Formats: sequence, C-alpha cells, structure tokens
Amino acid sequence: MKKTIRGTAGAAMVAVSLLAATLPAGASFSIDKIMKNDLNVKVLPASTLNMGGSSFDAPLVQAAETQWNTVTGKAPFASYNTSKSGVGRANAISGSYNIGFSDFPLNIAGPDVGAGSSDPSETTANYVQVPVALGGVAIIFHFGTGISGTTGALMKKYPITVNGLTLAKIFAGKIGFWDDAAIAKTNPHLVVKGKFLLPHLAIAVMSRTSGSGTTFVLQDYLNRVDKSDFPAASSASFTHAAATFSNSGLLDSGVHSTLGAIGYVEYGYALANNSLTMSLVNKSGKTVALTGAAVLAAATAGLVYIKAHGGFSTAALNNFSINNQTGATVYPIAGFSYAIVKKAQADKNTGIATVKFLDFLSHQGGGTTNANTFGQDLSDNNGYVALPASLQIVARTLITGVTFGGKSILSATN
Amino acid sequence: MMDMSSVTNEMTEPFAPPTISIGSLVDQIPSNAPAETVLSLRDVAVTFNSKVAVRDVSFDVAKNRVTSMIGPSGSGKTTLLRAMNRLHDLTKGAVVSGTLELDGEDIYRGSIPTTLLRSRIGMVFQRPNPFPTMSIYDNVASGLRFNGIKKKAFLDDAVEHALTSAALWESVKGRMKAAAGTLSGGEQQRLCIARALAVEPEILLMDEPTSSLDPVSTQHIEDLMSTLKEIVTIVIVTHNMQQAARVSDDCAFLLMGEDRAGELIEFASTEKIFTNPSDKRTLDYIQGRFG
Amino acid sequence: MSTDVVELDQEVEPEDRRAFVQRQSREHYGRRVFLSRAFLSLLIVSLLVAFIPLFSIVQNVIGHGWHFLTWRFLSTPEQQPDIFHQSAIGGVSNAITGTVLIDGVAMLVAVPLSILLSMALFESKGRLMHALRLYTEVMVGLPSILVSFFVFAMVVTPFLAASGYYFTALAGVISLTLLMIPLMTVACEAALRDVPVTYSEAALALGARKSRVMMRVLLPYAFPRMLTGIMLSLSRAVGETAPILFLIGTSLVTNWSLWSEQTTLPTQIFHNLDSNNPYLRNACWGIALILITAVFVLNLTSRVIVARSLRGRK
Amino acid sequence: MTTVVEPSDQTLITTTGRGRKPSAGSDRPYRTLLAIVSAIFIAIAILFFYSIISKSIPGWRQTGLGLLYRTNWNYGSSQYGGLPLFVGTALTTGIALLLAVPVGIGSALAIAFLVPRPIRLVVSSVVELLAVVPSVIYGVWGLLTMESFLNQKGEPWLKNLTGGHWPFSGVPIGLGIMLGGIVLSVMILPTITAISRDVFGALPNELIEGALSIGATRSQVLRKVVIPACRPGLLGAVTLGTGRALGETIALYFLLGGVPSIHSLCNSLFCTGGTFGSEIAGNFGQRNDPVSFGILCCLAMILMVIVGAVNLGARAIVRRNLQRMLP
Repeated sequence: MKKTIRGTAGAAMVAVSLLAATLPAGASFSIDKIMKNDLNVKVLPASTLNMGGSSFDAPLVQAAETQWNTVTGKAPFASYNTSKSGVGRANAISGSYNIGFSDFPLNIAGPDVGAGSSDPSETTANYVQVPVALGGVAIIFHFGTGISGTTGALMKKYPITVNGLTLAKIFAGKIGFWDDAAIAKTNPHLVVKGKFLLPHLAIAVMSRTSGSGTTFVLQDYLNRVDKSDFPAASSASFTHAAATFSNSGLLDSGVHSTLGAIGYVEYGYALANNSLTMSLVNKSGKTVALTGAAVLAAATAGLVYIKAHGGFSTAALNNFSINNQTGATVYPIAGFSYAIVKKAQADKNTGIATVKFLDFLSHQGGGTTNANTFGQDLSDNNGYVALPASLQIVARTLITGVTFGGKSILSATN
Repeated sequence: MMDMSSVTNEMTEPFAPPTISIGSLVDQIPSNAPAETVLSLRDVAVTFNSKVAVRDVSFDVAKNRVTSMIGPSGSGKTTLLRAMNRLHDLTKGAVVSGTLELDGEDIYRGSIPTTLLRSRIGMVFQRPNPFPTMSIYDNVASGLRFNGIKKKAFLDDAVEHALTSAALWESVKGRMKAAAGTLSGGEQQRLCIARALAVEPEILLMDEPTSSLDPVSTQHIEDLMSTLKEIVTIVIVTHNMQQAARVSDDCAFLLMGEDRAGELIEFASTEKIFTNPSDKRTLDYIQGRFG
Repeated sequence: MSTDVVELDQEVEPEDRRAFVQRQSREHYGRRVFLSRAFLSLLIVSLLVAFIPLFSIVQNVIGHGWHFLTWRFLSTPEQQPDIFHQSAIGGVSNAITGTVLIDGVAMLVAVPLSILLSMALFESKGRLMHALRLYTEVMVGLPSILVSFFVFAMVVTPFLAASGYYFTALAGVISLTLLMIPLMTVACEAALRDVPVTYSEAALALGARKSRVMMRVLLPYAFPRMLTGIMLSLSRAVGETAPILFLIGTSLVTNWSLWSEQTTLPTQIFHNLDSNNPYLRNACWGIALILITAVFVLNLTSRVIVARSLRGRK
Repeated sequence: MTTVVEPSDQTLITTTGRGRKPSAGSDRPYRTLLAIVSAIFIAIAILFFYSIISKSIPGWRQTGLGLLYRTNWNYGSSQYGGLPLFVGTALTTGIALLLAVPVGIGSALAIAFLVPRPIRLVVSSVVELLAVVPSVIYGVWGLLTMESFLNQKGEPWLKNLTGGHWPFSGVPIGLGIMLGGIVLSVMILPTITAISRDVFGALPNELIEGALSIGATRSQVLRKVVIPACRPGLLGAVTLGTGRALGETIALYFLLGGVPSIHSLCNSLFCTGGTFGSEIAGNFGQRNDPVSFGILCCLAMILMVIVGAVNLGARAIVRRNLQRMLP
C-alpha cells in the first residue's frame, strides 16, 4: 500500500513540474528556491504554539511537528489537539489556537466570522488561510454476509459505481434500497439476465456529527450535483442519517457493523484501513476509483479553476472548492484542508514561529535528509497527496500576508 | 374444651378498665392446679460460636398458664426465650442443643417447618414493632396474610377478634386505616400482641413486653395477660420481679454461672418461688440481695 | 368445620379458629416456600447480574491493559503515530507527570482551604452560612463539567487568555481545586461533627478559647476521618475528565510547568478513545489500568486509615 | 447526614461565666480567618451561578425559549432546538433506571440479608470500589467492549424479540441510546446498591423478627415489611443514581453518537442521540464567540437546574427518611 502512495507521489512530482511551468509569473517564489533549503528555521525565537482542529490534518501536522523539532532542535509545540474542523475554526478565531486547522475555509459554512460573530468588525479578511493538505472523500459501504458467491466476486472485480445524482439521492434519503434502478444503471456488470444482483436491502446512511470538515466537503459536492436536495453545503450532519458519529473511527466501525450501511471517511483513513470504496462517475462522465492520482488530478484541475476565479482570495471564498472538476481521471470529491491564522499577529515571536512553521508545513524540501525533509515530504507516509508545487508557491504567497506591526513577517525574516 | 363464656362476654362488651385490684403479691398468685404440658424443655443449651450462653435448662410450660422467666441481666432469659421459636436460626454460629418439644414434637429436629412453628409460637418484643408502613388493620391481618389466608370476611372477623383480645378494639375500631405509627407506645405494644394473636398461636412468648412503656400502659398489658392466658399459653421474660409475681403462675429463675453461662436455678410455681424457694440463691435474689 | 361456617358465624370458637388457621397455614405452606425460594433466588441472581458488568470491566481492563505495564510505556511520553505506523504511540509519562502535577497542586491548595471552610461551617450559624453549606452539599452532586464552565468564563477568558495562555495546567488546577473543595469540606465537617460534644464541652469548661478547642481537641480527634475524606475526594478528582478536558489542552512532552499545556491520564484516555487509530484506542485499556489502580489504591488507603483509627478508639 | 446539636449554643454561655475569663480579643484572629474563608467561598458560590447564568444570556437571546421545545438540534450549523436533548436525556436515564433499580435493590437485599457475613464484607467493598471507577473508563468499556456486543448480539436479539417493531426497530448499530442507557445503568448501579444496602442496614432488627415471629417466610419479610419500610430511603438512593445518570457527560459523549432528527429518535432505541451532558462535552471545543459559548451555557444551566433539583430532592428524602426510621 505504501509503495503505491510513493508511486503516486512520484507521479505527482512530475505533474507538479509540468504544472509549475504553466503558472503565471505572479508568484514571488520560484520552485527552485523552495527546493533549496531556504527555510531559515535556525533563527527561531522560543515560543509555544497551540494547534488543533480537523482530524483529517492531524497525522500530517503531528508528523511535521516531530520533524520540525528534529530540524530546529527546539520543541516549541504543544501537541496538536485532534477534534474536528469546527473546533479548529472556532479556536483560531478566539485565539486559543495559534493555528487552527479546518477542511473548509472560514465563512464558507456557518457564520464563524461576520454575521453571527460577536465582534462585527471581525471579517474573514482578518485571517490568512493556507491550504496545507490535499485529500479526497471515500464513500464506504457494507453488505456483510448479505452478499456472497457470484455477486461478491463480481463486486470485487468491478467496484460499485454511482453517479453524483444517485449519491445525492442516497444521502438525501430519496433512494432507500440498494437494488434501486438508479444504482443498477451505473453497474451494468452486476445486472445478470436482466436481474440486478444487489440485494433488496435498506440503505442506512451514516453521518458524522455536526462540525465535521469531511461532511462539508461531501455536502459541497452533493450541492454541486443536486441543488434541489442539497441547496447549500454545510458541516451539519445529514438529516436522514440512520446514525451520527463523532469521529471517523466510530463512523467506520458503524458502517462495518451495519448491513446495508453507507458512509464517508477521509481518503487517508480509507487507505490505512484498506476499506472497500465506491467508484464515482465524474463530471466528464468517466468512472473513477479513489486513488492518489485521481485526487491529485482533482487538485490540478481545481487549481486552474481557483486561479480563474480570483485565486485563494478571501474575497472569493466560494470558489475555493475543487469538488466536481472536469477531467477524465478526476475523482470528483476532493478538497484542501486549511491552516487558519490571524493576519495581524499580536506577538512578534509567536508570529515568527507561526509563519515559519506554516511555511515548513506547506512545502517540500526533497525528503532525502533530515535537513531537507519538510511538511509535504511527510505526506505520502501519512496517507495524503503532496500539494502540487504550484500550490506550494501559492501557499508561500499567502503566508507572506501574515504581518506583525503592519509588516510581512516572512519577508522580514527570510 | 374450656368454658369460654366469660371471655366472649368480655369480647362483646365495650372495653372496660380492668377490675382486678392489685393487692399483695401472694393474693394474686392462683392456685397450683395440675395442668397439661404444652412445651417441654430438656437439657436445652444455647451456644454462640461455641461459647455457652445458657446451659442445661429443663422445665415444662403448662397450658393456659403464664410462665415467667426471671433473673439478673446476663442470665440468658431472652436467649432461652428466643430458642423457643427458633429465632436463633437467624444468628450465624448459634447452636441450640437439647430437646424442645411442642405438644410432644421436637421443634428443632421434628417435622414442623420453622415458619409454621413460628405461627404456632408467637412473640412480642421489648419495644413495640408494628410495621410502620401498614395500617392498624393490615398490621393485625399481616400474619394471616403471610400464611396465605386471603378471605376478607375471615380477616375482618379475625382482626376484630384479635384486637378485642388485646383490649384495643374499642379504641381503634373507628380508624382501622390509620397508620400504626399514630398509636401511643402502649397501644402499639397491644397492637403487636393483637398481631401475634391473630394467627392463633398456642404459645405467646413475651420478651420484657413492658420495658419501654410507661406505668399506665404497663398495667394495661399486665391486666391483659390474665385474660389472655385463657386462650393462649404465655411465656414472659421480665427483669421485674414484682411483675413476675403479679402475672405468672409458674416461674423459672435463671442465674449466670461461674463461666458466665446462664443456668436454671429453680423452676416452680410462682407462689413457691416467691414464698418458699428451695435454693438460697433464689431467696437472695427475691429479697433483693443482688441483681 | 368449613370455611363457610367461619364466614357466616361471627362467634367462632377459639379452638375452631386456631384449627382453621393452622390447617390453612399447612395447606399454603408448600406454595409459600416455593415462592419464597423463587424470590430469594431472584435476589441472588440479581446480585450475580450486578457482577457481570463488573467482571467484564475488570477482565477487559486487566486482560487488555496488562501488556502496557512495561517500564517503556510508563517512562516514555506519548507519541502521535503516522497513518502507516499506527502502532508507534509512545507511552504515558507525559500523562503521569501531568496528573501528578495538576492533582498534586490542586490538592495542596484545596486541603487547607477545605479544612478552614469546614471549620467555618462547623462553628457558625445563620442564614448565609446555611446557604453556603447547602451550596457545598449541592456542588457535590452537580455534574463536574459545570466547574469547567465557571473556570473558563471567570478565569481563562478574562485573565489567562488575555495574556496568551489559552490552555494551561493552571486552569486545570483551579478547576480541580474547586471540584475538590466541596467534597473535602463536606467530609471534613462531618468528621468535626462526629467528635462527641462532651469533648469540646469539657475543654470549654476548663476555660479554653474556641480556637484552642478546635486546634487541640476537635482537629486531632477528627483528623483520621478528615484524612479519609481528603483521600476519597482526591481519588475522585484523579479520575475526573470533564472539568479539565477543555482547559489543559494536550502535551506530548513530559514537563512540570503550570503555564504550559498538560495531559493527564483521564484526558489521554479521552483523546485516545476519540482517535481513529486502533492502537491508540487499544492503549486506553493500559492507561485505564494505571488510572484505576491509582484510584483504588487511594480509596483502599483511606479505608485502611479509617479502620485503624476506629480500632484505636473503641 | 444526621443532625447533631451544635455545641456552640450552650458552650458560649458556659465560657462567659468562668473564673479565668478569656480576654475578648483572644479569639479574634481565628474568627477573622474563618470569616474571610467563608466570605471567599460565598463569593465563589455567587460567582459560580452568576458566571453560568450571565454567560448564557447571549445564548438565550439567540434561541429564545425555542431551546426548550424546538426539535432541530445541530450545534455545528447553529440549529438550537433542545427537544431531542430532552428526549435523549430522558431515554438514556430511563433505560438506566429500568435496568439498575431492580438489579441494584435486589443485590442490596441479597447483600444485606442473604450473603454470609465474611463474603458480605468483600461484596460490599467491591460494590463501593465500583462507585469510584472514573466515568471515562466506563466510556472505554462501553465503546470497546459493549458496543460490539450490542451490535452483534444484543440489539439483533432485542430486534427479534419485538419482531423489529418499536422500540427495537431500526438498524442495530451498537452506538446509541440503548448503549448509553445500558452503560449508564452500570455506572449508577453501585450508587444505588451501596446506598440501598445502608438503608437496609439501618432498619431495626425488631421489624424483621416481628414479621418472622408471626410466621412470615424470609421472602415475605423482605417484600412485605423490609421494602415498604425502607421505601423512602430507597427512593433517595434511586434519586441520587438518577442525578448521576442525568449529569453524565464524558462517557455518553463516546457512546451516544450524535443527535439525529427527533423523528428517528422517537422511532427506535437503537438510534444515536445526545443528552445535555454529551452535547456539552462534544461541543465545548467549538465555542468561539459569546453566542456559541452562550448556547453551551444554556445547556449547562438546564443541566444544573435538572440535576440540582433532583439532588435537592434526594437530600430532602434521605434526611427525612433517616429521622423517620429511628423508632
């Protein structure tokens, strides 16, 4: 399994180089400069950073913390507080976390900053949101012993495939049974002599509790394919869920212990657990299985889309999504996970530590020695797809926006 | 069969204060007529965890008479009394040896089940112990109900009969549904007597039944006993010699021996014990030399 | 003689009545004994049923937990595993130091305050003090998470967070102190009230001041019971998760600072159980075994203290 | 819990008449110290209630009384209808009581009256130790042991029992109201057993002997005399257990899953759910502004009122009962 990821990452590097060539000259840092170790991490004031939030980011950030401590010889971190995106967002705003992590940026779902906020002067523009991890959402399901023999063998050979609309109807509770005609239509190999092989089994939708970033990414996708059932994306739990779970582990075991269950977990989680995942029909009408390459393809296509819609600008937040991109190899449910920090840092030393770590986290150094192993070099070991190089450049631009006393911290310290 | 006319007359008439006056001790002692034995004790000993509490007691309890057990504290009166309806069965490490026969049947090794035995040998305790959550009626009827008797007509009749026998009927007949706790201490003790009588025991054991009562209530209970013995044989433990002299026909005197185990010193008619005891220790006790 | 006769004739002969009752008793005896045995068996069964979950908990905690009782697990700090090395979870030394630090400091603060408060409650009368006593007694039963709200709203937000300290061991210490004080106060006051009135009256009759009576008579006599109450409160506080979970954060390094984030044994169990990693979840058993041992040791020690002191007294 | 006559009333008078009269100011530092300590704690007590109530005001302002009756609860998406939480709290506590009360009182009877003395000590110590097992450990046991048992054996069996009809309809997931209720029952069982045993132990022996001496069987003594006489004390024990069940947070956070629609909550006990405690534990981390923290404070306030009332009730019952039981 690990090898495949490494392979994927290798392929990604090629793709990245290609993509980098197509990028506009607007970015102030070149890929060459990143590849050289220009992260001057030795110049680091003593300061403790609080971090936490999305469970999706947890393994990557925690690995990066350990690596950071090795590279810098300092241990300025309290550990990553794993919970869910909502917690990361909330604590980034309240200041409890110096860096909060969320699978969806501020102000996309819920009035985190702005309308519902207590301080009306607070807006999303006061925050910098840096994409730090890339992943897809795996659709998992369970038939248990309900399926065996020919059907089981056929299912192993040809993964169950659904299109976006069918998936939306399932999660909206509109399609109640596995032998529904809509499911049969996208699984012709499971139709033998005009009879659909999937059993007449009720579909039990398993949902995360509210505040989950994974839920947001999935609902954002469902919103794009079925506006009538999902008029807006949110991180709230699915209304028709048979059960709701507070984390992916519980949801996974919930799915695997329930006949006819369907659920969703992060790509890395499904990978680590070797879970059976569904294939999806993407926007271009192609059936795509969930792989690292398919997620990377989504990101690559998504970046072009984001760039075309104003880049990672807090003014054009709604175009941050890379769900439902066009392309033959694109897996349609994917998203970045974001690090959220305050734009104007209150404390100089904390500010320096914050931007240094963010920069470290969002870049690759090559990963050949301790000294040049950065955050994104740890991706493949932790079940992520490394950020495309173009995005690494974008990330640095974004990090440069973090200021202390009106001056960019990163520019000042590099 | 006994002539019950005097008793039934009293039952039907409203409760009247007892007419028997309390004269000298000797006046009160009835004549010593020959009587049928209902409970016989032969070499009865009680040990707790192999420590002897009472040893080798033998005497006969005569039918329709009041037998009292007297003696200083520690002489094993109550221990002996509790052996008579097998209450020691509850205590771990208690062993009753010897023979206790009820109507010729061994109560420990015979065929009488303990629960049935206890409804044939009832008991009244030092402190009134009515069931606090039950009404007066339910308290009296409880024994019959425990024994499986459910017929309301019989219960009503039995409750009235038992309360009348306990000289309580007149004062409570209007408030049978009232909680037992609303009665005074003396009334509560008479309620307990009625509760014991309702199951029609052959013997009623009384363990210092007046020790927690005031003098007036005590006198009520004592007066009651002389009528009660017409229908039930009574064994009473008392620390009060005058009481024993007033109410009992036969008397057993117990004393703690050298090894702190209670022994039966003398058993005779109450008249003999209080006028002409054969043992010097009995005389000393009666005359108040110790105890 | 039949039942009918008894029903119809109010004037029943006593001997008939007795015969009737005894006959009825004998008739019903078999059924009553059967019912009695059935009921008593039901009670024994319920006792056994009550022991099933206990047995299951003990069996699982020990069965799954004893592998973790290695020096390595106890002496290395927690480590966050990456997704392909899910078993690299480290140990619990950070949680052990955190627990000792937070519970230790909280106890040091709470013990003198609780004893003083119990003395105040013991000595005083009046409506206000009655209300205070009611408050302490009610606090004992309230959900412990409420203390967390209080500390967060009254200490963390206005003071600590304003200086940049959002998650600190200090907040946890304050929270546990506030949790322990009612428990300890109620126990200590009960201990003081347990001292026979004659003792203090004798001392007062000799002309002693109330403060001397308290120091020389009441406190020495009540001390063993107070100590028991303190140990029991401590054993409860050690196992508490809710009042500190959202205040102390987590720490992957072993340190003794009150101003840094800390992990305690219960919060580590919470975070491990909340994780997706099966190895972290399984390690909950190991931490639970350590925690449960600590709680039981504290609890049993206090029982021994009480048994000893009472033996000397009677 | 018994009230003891305060010695201070009489003793104050006796001290004043002594020959060696203590000087008036000699006790002053002591009294001042105690007064200061009392003042501090009175302040803390006031602040405690003030903090929760005042911080909940933005929450109430946001939700109005709808928090008490509306049916949509989803903290993450700012839907604050608390009815599902009331239902979840009632259901879990209800299941817990249904299981724990008969078993708890039954085993207390067994311990007090049936078990031989040497074993009795061991058994009751074990029960008391169980009462101090931290709730997070019950969470571990519930999630890692009971969850799979319920999911694979318990819930399918229950479902067969009613043929898949209410209250055991729906999908047997493991996690949910049923699991929460069962683990809660295990948590409150030691409390109920230990207090009930104390109540039985305080019963005067004469009542039992009185019943035995009129021919009651042992079970009749227990059923007809002991249990009715101890009813107020048992009620106190059950009420204290209820208080613990209502206020549980951490364990239930793991065992209940999350709050679904009220519709599915009413349909099946297998469904996931939430209580006031579990939702506070699950969302405390998400507080970021006075409103979202205020909503949590509202939940805390509701929890405080419910549990406080239950505990005050228990306290009153147990006190009165102890006084009544002394003959």
